[in-house]
Amino acid sequence: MIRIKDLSIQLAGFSLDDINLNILDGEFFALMGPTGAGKTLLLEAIAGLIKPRRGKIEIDGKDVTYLPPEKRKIGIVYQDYALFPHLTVLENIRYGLHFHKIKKDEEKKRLNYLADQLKIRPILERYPENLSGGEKQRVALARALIINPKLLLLDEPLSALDPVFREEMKKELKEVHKSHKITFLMVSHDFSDVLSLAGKGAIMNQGRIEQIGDISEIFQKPISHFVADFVGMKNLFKVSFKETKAIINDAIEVETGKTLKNSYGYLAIRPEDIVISKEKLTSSMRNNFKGVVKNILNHGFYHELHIEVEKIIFKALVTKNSIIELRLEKGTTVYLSFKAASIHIL
Amino acid sequence: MIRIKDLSIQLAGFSLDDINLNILDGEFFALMGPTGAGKTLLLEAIAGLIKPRRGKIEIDGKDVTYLPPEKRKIGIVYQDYALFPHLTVLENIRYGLHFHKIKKDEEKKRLNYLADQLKIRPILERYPENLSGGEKQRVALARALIINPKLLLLDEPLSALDPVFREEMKKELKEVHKSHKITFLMVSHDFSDVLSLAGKGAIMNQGRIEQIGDISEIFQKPISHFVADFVGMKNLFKVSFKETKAIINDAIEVETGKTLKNSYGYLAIRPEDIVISKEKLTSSMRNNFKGVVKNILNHGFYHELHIEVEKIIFKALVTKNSIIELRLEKGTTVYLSFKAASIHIL
Amino acid sequence: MKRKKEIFYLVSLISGILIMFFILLPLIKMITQPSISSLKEAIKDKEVIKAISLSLYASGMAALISLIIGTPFAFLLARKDFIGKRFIESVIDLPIVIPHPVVGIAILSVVGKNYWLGEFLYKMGIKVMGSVTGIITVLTFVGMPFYINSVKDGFLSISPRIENISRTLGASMTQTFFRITLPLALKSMLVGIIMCIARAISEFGAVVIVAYHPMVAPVLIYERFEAYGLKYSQPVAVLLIIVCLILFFILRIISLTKKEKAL
Amino acid sequence: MKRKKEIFYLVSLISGILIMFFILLPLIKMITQPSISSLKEAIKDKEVIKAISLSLYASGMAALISLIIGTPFAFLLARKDFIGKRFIESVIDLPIVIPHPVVGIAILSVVGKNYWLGEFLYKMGIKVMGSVTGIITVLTFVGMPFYINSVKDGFLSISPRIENISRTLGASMTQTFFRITLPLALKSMLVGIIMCIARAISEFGAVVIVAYHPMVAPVLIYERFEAYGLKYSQPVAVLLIIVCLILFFILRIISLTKKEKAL
Repeated sequence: MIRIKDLSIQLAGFSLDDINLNILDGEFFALMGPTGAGKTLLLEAIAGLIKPRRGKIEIDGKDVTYLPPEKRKIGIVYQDYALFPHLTVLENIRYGLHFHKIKKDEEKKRLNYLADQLKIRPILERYPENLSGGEKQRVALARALIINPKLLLLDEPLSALDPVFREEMKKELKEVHKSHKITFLMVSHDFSDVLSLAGKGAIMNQGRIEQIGDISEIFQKPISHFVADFVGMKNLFKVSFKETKAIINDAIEVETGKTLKNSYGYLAIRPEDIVISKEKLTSSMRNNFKGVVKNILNHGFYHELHIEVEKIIFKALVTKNSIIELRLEKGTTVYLSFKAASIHIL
Repeated sequence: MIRIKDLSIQLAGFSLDDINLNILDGEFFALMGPTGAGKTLLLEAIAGLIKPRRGKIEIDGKDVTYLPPEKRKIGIVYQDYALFPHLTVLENIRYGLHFHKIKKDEEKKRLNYLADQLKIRPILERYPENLSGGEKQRVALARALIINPKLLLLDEPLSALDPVFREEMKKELKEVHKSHKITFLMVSHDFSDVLSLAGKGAIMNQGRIEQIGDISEIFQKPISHFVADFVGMKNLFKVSFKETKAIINDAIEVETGKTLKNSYGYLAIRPEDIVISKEKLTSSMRNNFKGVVKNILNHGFYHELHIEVEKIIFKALVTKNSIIELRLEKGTTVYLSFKAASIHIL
Repeated sequence: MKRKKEIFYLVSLISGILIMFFILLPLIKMITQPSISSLKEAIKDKEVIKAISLSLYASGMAALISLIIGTPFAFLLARKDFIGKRFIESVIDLPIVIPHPVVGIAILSVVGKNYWLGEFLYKMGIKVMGSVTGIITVLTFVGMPFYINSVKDGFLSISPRIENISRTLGASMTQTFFRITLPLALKSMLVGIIMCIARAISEFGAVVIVAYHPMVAPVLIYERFEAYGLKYSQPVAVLLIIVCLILFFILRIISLTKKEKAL
Repeated sequence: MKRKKEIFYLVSLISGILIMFFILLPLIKMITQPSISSLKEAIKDKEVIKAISLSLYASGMAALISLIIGTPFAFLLARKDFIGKRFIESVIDLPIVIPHPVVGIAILSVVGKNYWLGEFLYKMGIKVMGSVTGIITVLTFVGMPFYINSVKDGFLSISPRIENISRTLGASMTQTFFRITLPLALKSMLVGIIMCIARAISEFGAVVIVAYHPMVAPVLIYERFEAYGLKYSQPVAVLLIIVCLILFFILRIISLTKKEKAL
């Protein structure tokens, strides 16, 4: 288990403040946040490459805060791969073996296993400059994995790849994580990568962790305005509360299903949680509003509807088929419904 | 109308070969392809910044092949924005006006319109180095639009933006295209951008155009193996033909609905065109196969199913809800169905 | 492990201190050795003032010549690819590696009366050997490569895309050069001018061959050293070094602010 | 519009041709002026061979000293940020801008017997003035900045991420330096050595003050010019220039292949 306690780092013009993070063994943990949030810096601090000003890093209960990087057994794969340009692929992968007492047999076994798993056997004799992006990625992974690290740090591992290879690499990462049983900590700012790879995660902003938890929880229950905005919670309204109801703009009463203590706050609903129908639905959904379609944005696989209810715009995602079946166009009157459980109070 | 005829360019280590392209007035045209396909080079040739070795470029019937760029009235917005760093935002935008005889009134009108439409009024006095990515993008757009170009070239306009701003900018681009009635030619390698913005497009590979047509046609009816692979046509099988049937691996007979002349070829089906059910469907779909779920990949908003039918893996996309409703897991027996019309023969 | 790291740093630290002493000690010693009164005397010495003025004038002229004919050439080298470009870039660097007295001898080789150029100059009434013209020629020869290289790098650091944009907005190539490229290259031009002057002002070996008289400052220092010894040459050397240090600090300030902007 | 473009190119082309002639004409003329027999004579002249050999030996020693104490310092400058770093980088560049005779005078200022260092050296039996030791000291002073700057740039061009990776794979800082950093910086070190030698071999003004004898090649050329005139100095100049050109071409080849790899 990786335990980070009150970690603070001070660099020229940048700082990390009081980072607290626990990552369980074998977990695939995602670190998200906008550019400049300090994600890469945190990775480098965990690897021991940057000295913290304060705080503690523990691996399996052992304090490693002042251990040099070569003693930590933490692998790192950078976005730009950082292969050793003067060494062949084979030499790159074998590099870490020099510094660890491993039996020749075991060395061979690991090498063969990785060469096959990551499909790099045909390129072992090549130099990094002659490799494609995907091949470099694989070599960087193999190089980090050969010393059996306790933790593998991945710095935006997919962002430099063409979309075609991206899907493939994503699958491969998932397989590697499964088969090697290593804890993964991945930095990413692509939601679809995170959604399909990671179980738990954290959102960083300006050197601080804003939210931490299950990925689905972060996406469905953002605890701050920033997180809601960052994960694409497109329906975000300032509301006043009255018993179990949240009132938007003194006009729309939303049933939240729970009694609220504050008198003011924010209410958020994910656009995909809003159901659209032509007739008023008789269902378990407690919130039903009548509105008019103001705009339809084509996002390819899905469409974004802007629906005006009492001068408030709700955004909903629907499939192309729904657009056709419900014959939706600008000006159509529709009903929008959502469960009390889909509502997030911030 | 932009008409490009047999355009060839020879540069050190790179070439464009016999490019033919017609773009109608007011169209939003997308140029896709992997890195290094020659997309940016083609843009620069159209703008007159690179001299072609052979071929012709016509704008509204006028041959502009040997016209210098300053005489073409073609705007360009680069991926890195290329703002003039020594000029303020206002001076950047006004720059093009010096070289066109435009009345003072008209100048003011255009400037005001663009400042409002692109929301740059508050930053007019700032220098480019103090702008965010999204602001730079807007300024670069305004600078290009102020001279009312006949054609606006966009070189991966969204790729350098954070995902949060990306959606917003996409919307803005769409609006600008609509309101200015200018022909847009956009280079991109992001499918979702292309799908939501462009009407027509072309796929480039290694200096050549592979396919050209309606975006939906390119995605649904790729004419080559490369295009099918590039646009993510995940079900691609080598088949032999027999009357109206295509036979995969001597085992699966697929009804294509039309008589085929060749004896061998490729068959492709988009994963979202495959319908999954627990019981055999009695519907208009002519192809029904029984298979076993081998793998379920979580892509966030949707899941990718790998279904084995007679040792052949079909890939299908389904929503999270379907997974839950149909209680799908590894080993579940399911039926997969698809229309003859969803089949693409390459 | 910790010890290893310390040894590694220790080695680089010790070598750093050694190098700092090696460079600074002689300079500080030389500057502090002459008495204030001897420095005052040197400032009042008309021969000294004349020599330093001539050094500044001739170096300034060399920089001006470099500016005028070097700038367009540097732009050509930065923007166009052509056969033999590498050879031409090598030729520009040649004056940097040629031993200084050889530079003087090479220049004298073409201005002698037994060569067409020398004869032409003679008929025009232009004297090179032992004249200010000769000094400027020599200083331009040794200083110009620094100007051209600095300005070329400046042009190279300007993205051609910025010039492309200017073209598509309606500016011709010349208009683009004067409105976009030149303003953006201004700092590298300033750096180039100062580097050119600094190199020219310190030249001795080539000047002493082409023109012992009129005396530039380095020649005067040499003459005083040969004729009267170390003590009498030091005050003049200190004055000249102050001029050089002023140039050097201006250069540092300009190039540092430039780097910071690039960050 | 087309005409404007041509004028723009014409100006840069003409200035380019002018500059090429200005640099090449004197050098070509000087090389071709001496007869083959006078060159043969120069090669047989023991004094000439001795001077060129001394030049090469002293420059080589200067490069060796720079390599040994300059490399760790350059690494420190490339990898660590500390207060006063800019000042230290400025100090390293100082020898480049100091007028050459002033360098000689500054070095003599600290090795005189009236200064502790000079006295210490005298007691150790080390003579600086008029000795090979003095020559090497001078050439190291003028050559080392070129070595340090080149190697520092070489280290800077190596991504610290590559070193980070090496550390996480189990290599200590010292192991990382010798297995990763040094092999990757090898070319910039070679370039630095050659630049240092090239700068050292061409020095005249500083050497002539510290050690007229034993004569390095540039001093010999100067002496022959002063004593016998242009014609007698040319053959020695040609021989020295050939040595310099060889160094120069090696430098070009190394740095060009380096650039190509970076592409």
